[in-house]
Amino acid sequence: MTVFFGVFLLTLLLIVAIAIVRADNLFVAVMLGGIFSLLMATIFFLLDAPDVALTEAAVGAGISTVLYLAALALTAEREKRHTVHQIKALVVVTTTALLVIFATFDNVQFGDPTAPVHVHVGPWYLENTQRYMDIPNVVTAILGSFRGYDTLGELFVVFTAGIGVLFLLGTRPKKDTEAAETLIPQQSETSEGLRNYLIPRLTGRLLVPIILLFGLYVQFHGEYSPGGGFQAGAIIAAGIILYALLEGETAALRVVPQWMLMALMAGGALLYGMVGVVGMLLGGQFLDYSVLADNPVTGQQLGILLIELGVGMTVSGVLLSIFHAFAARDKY
Amino acid sequence: MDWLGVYYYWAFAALLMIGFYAVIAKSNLIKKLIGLSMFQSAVFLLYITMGKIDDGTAPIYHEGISQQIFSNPLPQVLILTAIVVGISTVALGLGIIVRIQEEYGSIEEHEILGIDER
Amino acid sequence: MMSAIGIPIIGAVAILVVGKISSNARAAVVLLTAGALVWVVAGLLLNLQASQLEVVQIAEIVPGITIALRAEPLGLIFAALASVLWVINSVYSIGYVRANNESNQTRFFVFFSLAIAATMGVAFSANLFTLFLFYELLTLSTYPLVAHKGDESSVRGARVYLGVLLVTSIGFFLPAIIWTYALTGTGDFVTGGILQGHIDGPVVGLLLGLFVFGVGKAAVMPVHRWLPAAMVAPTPVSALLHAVAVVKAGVFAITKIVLYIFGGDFLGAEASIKWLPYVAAFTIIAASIVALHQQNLKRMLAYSTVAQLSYIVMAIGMINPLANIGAMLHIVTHAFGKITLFFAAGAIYTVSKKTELNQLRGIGRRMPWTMLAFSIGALSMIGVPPTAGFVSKWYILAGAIQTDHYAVIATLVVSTVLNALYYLPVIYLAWFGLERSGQENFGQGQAAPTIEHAEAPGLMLIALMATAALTLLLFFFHQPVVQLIERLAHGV
Amino acid sequence: MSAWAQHLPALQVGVPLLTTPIIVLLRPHGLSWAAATLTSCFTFFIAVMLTVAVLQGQQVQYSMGAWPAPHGIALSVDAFSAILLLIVTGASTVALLAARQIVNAEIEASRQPLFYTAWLLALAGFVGILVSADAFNIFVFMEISSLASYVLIAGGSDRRALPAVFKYLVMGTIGATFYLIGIGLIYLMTGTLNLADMEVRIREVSDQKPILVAAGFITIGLALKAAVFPLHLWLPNAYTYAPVPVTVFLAACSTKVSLYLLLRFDFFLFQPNLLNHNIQFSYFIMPLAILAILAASSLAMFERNLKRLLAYSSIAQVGYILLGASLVSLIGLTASVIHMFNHALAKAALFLCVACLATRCANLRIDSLRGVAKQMPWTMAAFLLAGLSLIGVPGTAGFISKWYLITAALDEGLLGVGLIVVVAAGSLMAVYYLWRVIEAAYFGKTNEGAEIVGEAPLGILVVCWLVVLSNYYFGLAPSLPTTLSSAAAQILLGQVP
Repeated sequence: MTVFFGVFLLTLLLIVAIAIVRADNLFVAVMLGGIFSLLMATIFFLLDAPDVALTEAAVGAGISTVLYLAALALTAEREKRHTVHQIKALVVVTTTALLVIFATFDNVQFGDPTAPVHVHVGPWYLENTQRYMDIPNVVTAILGSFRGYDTLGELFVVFTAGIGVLFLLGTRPKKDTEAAETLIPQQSETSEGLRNYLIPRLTGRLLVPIILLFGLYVQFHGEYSPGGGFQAGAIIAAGIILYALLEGETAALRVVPQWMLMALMAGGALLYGMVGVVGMLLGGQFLDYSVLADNPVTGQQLGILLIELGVGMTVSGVLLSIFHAFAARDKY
Repeated sequence: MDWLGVYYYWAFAALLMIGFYAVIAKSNLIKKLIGLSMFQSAVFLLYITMGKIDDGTAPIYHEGISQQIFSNPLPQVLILTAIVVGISTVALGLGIIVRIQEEYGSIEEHEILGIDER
Repeated sequence: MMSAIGIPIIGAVAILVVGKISSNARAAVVLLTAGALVWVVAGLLLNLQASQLEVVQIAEIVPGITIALRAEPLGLIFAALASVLWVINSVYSIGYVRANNESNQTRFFVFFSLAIAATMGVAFSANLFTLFLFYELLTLSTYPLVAHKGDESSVRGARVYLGVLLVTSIGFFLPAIIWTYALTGTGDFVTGGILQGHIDGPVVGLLLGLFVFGVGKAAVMPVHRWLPAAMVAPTPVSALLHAVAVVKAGVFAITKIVLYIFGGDFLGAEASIKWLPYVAAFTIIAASIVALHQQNLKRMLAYSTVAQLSYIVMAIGMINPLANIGAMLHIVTHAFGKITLFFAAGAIYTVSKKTELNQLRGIGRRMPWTMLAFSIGALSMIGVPPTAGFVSKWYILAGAIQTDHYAVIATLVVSTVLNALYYLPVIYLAWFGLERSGQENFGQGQAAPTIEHAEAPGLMLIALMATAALTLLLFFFHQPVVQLIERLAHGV
Repeated sequence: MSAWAQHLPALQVGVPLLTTPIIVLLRPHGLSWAAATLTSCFTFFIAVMLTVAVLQGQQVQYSMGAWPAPHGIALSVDAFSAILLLIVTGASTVALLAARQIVNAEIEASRQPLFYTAWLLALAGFVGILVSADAFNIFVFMEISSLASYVLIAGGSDRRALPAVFKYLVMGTIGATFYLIGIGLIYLMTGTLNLADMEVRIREVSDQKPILVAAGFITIGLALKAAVFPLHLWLPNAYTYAPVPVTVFLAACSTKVSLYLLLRFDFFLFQPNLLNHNIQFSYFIMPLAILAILAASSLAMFERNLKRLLAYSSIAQVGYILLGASLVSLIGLTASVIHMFNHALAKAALFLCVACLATRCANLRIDSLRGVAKQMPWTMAAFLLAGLSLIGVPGTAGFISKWYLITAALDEGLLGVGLIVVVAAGSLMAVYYLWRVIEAAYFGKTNEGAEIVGEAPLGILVVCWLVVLSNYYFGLAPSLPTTLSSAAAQILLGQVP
């Protein structure tokens, strides 16, 4: 069965990819991008990677589609048909592809347990997670503690993206702002968003709380089931963005004001860092959670819980402020 | 079972090719960015395919079942990080594209170069 | 020795400070520094025994490569020559700058003393790296002097000057030095040379070639173009450049390399270096012929310098003790002779603004003392007995005869004739020519009518007469210099 | 302090990284600059402490979260990373000290905290790469530094910076992804991500195809990020249109960190294990290096804009560094590492002079700089001295690396002679394009329109002269960089001292 599913999904994936590249209308391309991410999520799930599938769905399908659409709203909808240096591109691309395929000629078996990948470091994690952390989800154990430094770096990548977008879009745009003031009719508080469309308003009212609840569940249930800071942050951000779409951007800003976004972003990163520093102060190494509590195992669990919270806070803060930065753009 | 594995790698190569082509050949900046994110997601496919073990399951313990074959958790952790790196790059790229649209009034690479020459 | 380099640098700083206040104060400081330098070098010269052998090490750059100074005889001669002539040149340039009221004179004197500091460094360098360090500093400190006027022609001339010197030094000299360090592990100047046994066969010729053409300042034929191009500089600078510091540093460097890196006997046995005297000979002949056709006085003197320098290179190339003495002596004699000629040219230009040869008709009557000095200098160039030039040519000739090197003998004879051909007519016209009035002697439309002018200003005259007197004195009292050189020949 | 000594590597990354969230919240004007400069100085201080530890021969290892090496992430600092740490933290401190006036003029107060946060994130990213000993961790910190650099470059008021930075983003991400593919393939064959562990396990599988392909991908990816000649298209515009202090910082260290990775992977990992890797490496890299030196220098010779001229000269210097490495000999590698140090010094000084000029002159085209030396004597004197160091006049830092480079070339016999000709031609071209600027500045006639410019503000001038004089200090007493780079060369070539 999984063989059939694998082949089907992969071919579908390639077809969607080619469709994206050939699509002239950028809106179509973005929608296909969403489908592309969902296909990737299912393939990941098929390959026993539930955590990654959840992230790909939440981040790939959810947030990136929202960001692309926000950007499209501000720029051209349709791509001008102008493929510039086609032959050069084909040549470069085929050489890279040949180089990659050349690598697979050797004895690369798919899924055989004796491959070096599964012999060396991998199994050590599987045995020792129970001993050190006693939590079922090994991926969260590695993410949180064994390779916690990677996740700290990861957190700061998101933080940099947030900083970058706020910095770039912080300036007042060059568009002749005086004309813009007069042209766009002052959107009254009520006419914003989809308030007076019946269906979205009703379903939205129902959906938003459920999404936020699910987000919190994913956040704090990361050790037992697939989930964790990144996924939770993305889901919570998606929930609030849905609320913004329904009630209008100013309403959403009243719910989660700008200073709180900045506090969330910086607070999360600081929380993660401080957990590491506290570990150092208590005599362990940087990011060593076993010293956090008297019993090392509870210390590890406490550490993982805290850093997942930090990650969740920062990711949601960053994604929301990016959305607001884009959304605020077309007001001017 | 063997040719399926190779099919996964060839799918990875094909996706890489498509993404890379879009980045180089397309002049629309947003299409370039989409190509770039596709290029990166191809790499995610490579890593996760590596981690799969025949009839293994997700690396999560269940109380009852003791002897379980689990797929390798490490590539999954790496890809979790790589996905978020990808989205951050896309977010920053889109921010720059919006600024370019405001400064130049177009997001076609050949038009922007033209404006600069004048 | 450290003070020999230190004094001019301190002098430069002092001039910079004092310069803004008043020109007299600046002149005083310049003379003071020059005097102090002569005093220090004389001190070194007198107690030669004690000071010469110990090596003063300033800095260790990389293990094996150090900045070190050593006062050996050859260095001392060159340092003494440079310091004495610097005093005279300072006197002259103060007068010249006053007379022509040149712009930003402070910068002029600051770079002047920096150049002298670099020359002292070259003179006392104890290894190849220090030599290269001060050699490059000399190039850089003289560039602003050459481009002093700042107008289009002088900037272009300075560009050629810098271009040729940097190309040769980075292109050939640096690789040669590093090759020597790679071969022998050290670059120290050791009497009898250090390349013995490390290298043989045609590669020696190649290494020597790299050195000879690397030291662009020695102006051997293909790399001589910077010398005439530097003529755009004001005359005291040309005097410094072509008689005292720059060219002499180049030839001195080659002498030091041939004697202390290759070593006399090592090169004597080596067949692949025979080409050196022939290249030098070719330079002498070609430069003299070109000088023959020159109309501008300073350009003629420049080409004559190119020829005279190659005398020294040719003499060194013959690897013979007598010729070596002749070469080192020629460094001194040519310096005195050429500086007198340049001083005279400067004086003529200051007073009468004349630069072309055909304008000098009958100038002897107006400027008797200047032209007297000019004649002594010219005779010294040709090598007529009462002047010092004769002595050094005599030694080179003796060396050539001893090794029966017929090509060199022929070159000496032919070049002496050529020298006579382009110097004597100038002297003859100056003394016995009739001063044509009106326009005809300014054929090329240079509107410089014969204006009433008297002898050159006092200060310049003193300097002129001093160098002329020295040229004559050296003829009679060249023994002490020769003894100093002989001490070198015996490897002291 | 000794209690903290064993935490130094973690502090080295932790300090810049964890102060960024605090700085982003500093609203009061000027405070964010002060905090950023203070953090940068403290990071430089830690780097000096680490170098001292390395020089004393300590093996500086640190395992994050107390997990043993192949399973957890390990940090390790050796001579090679120590010298790079000094360059990066030094360049950042110097650039920040000189940045206040220019950033105040170019970026409005509300966005300055964000700018300085991005700056520290870039610094933390570079330092993270240098300290880390885990392949994937290097990728994460590479992303942090790249994203932060894109933000910094796009920060200026010049609109042309935006397309330039977009091109840099695209090419940088492709480079990083190539690197990721390379690690993936190696992980596929060896099962580990820790560099030391990987080097041990790569020996058995070194003849198999994925490893060769991985070596190819990693080299191309890192070459793309290090602007090695054919892949350098993003660098000139990015450095030209970025705000000047950013160029001072990035020019001195961003390409160097990628070169550090390139040499680390090619020599530490692939060199001893892949069969004829050294021949493959020199046959592939040497022509590129020679092409870089000659083509980039000639492009610089005809360049009108001063900043792009120095950007092309940076690409040429990357060629020198790779030329030294491609000789695959102990002296060659020493020359390559010491040129990283010396070029960082010279280029930082030159760009600081450009910063001084930028505060006074409208645009930085050479013919609009005519006769500027009269009004700005100190700046142009600094530019002249820094230019001499770039050319490699004896007594300057540049000369030391030229000396090592030519000595290394001499061991290669006839090929060596060819290399000497290339190096000589390169430095003569450098003489040409720098002299064009100096001649225009000193002897050019000030064109009528130019208004009377005063001397540059004292703050920037002092910093500029500090760096210029350090060029000459390390020219005359280069014991520190030489010992570090020869130790680094020995580590790279496998004979661990």
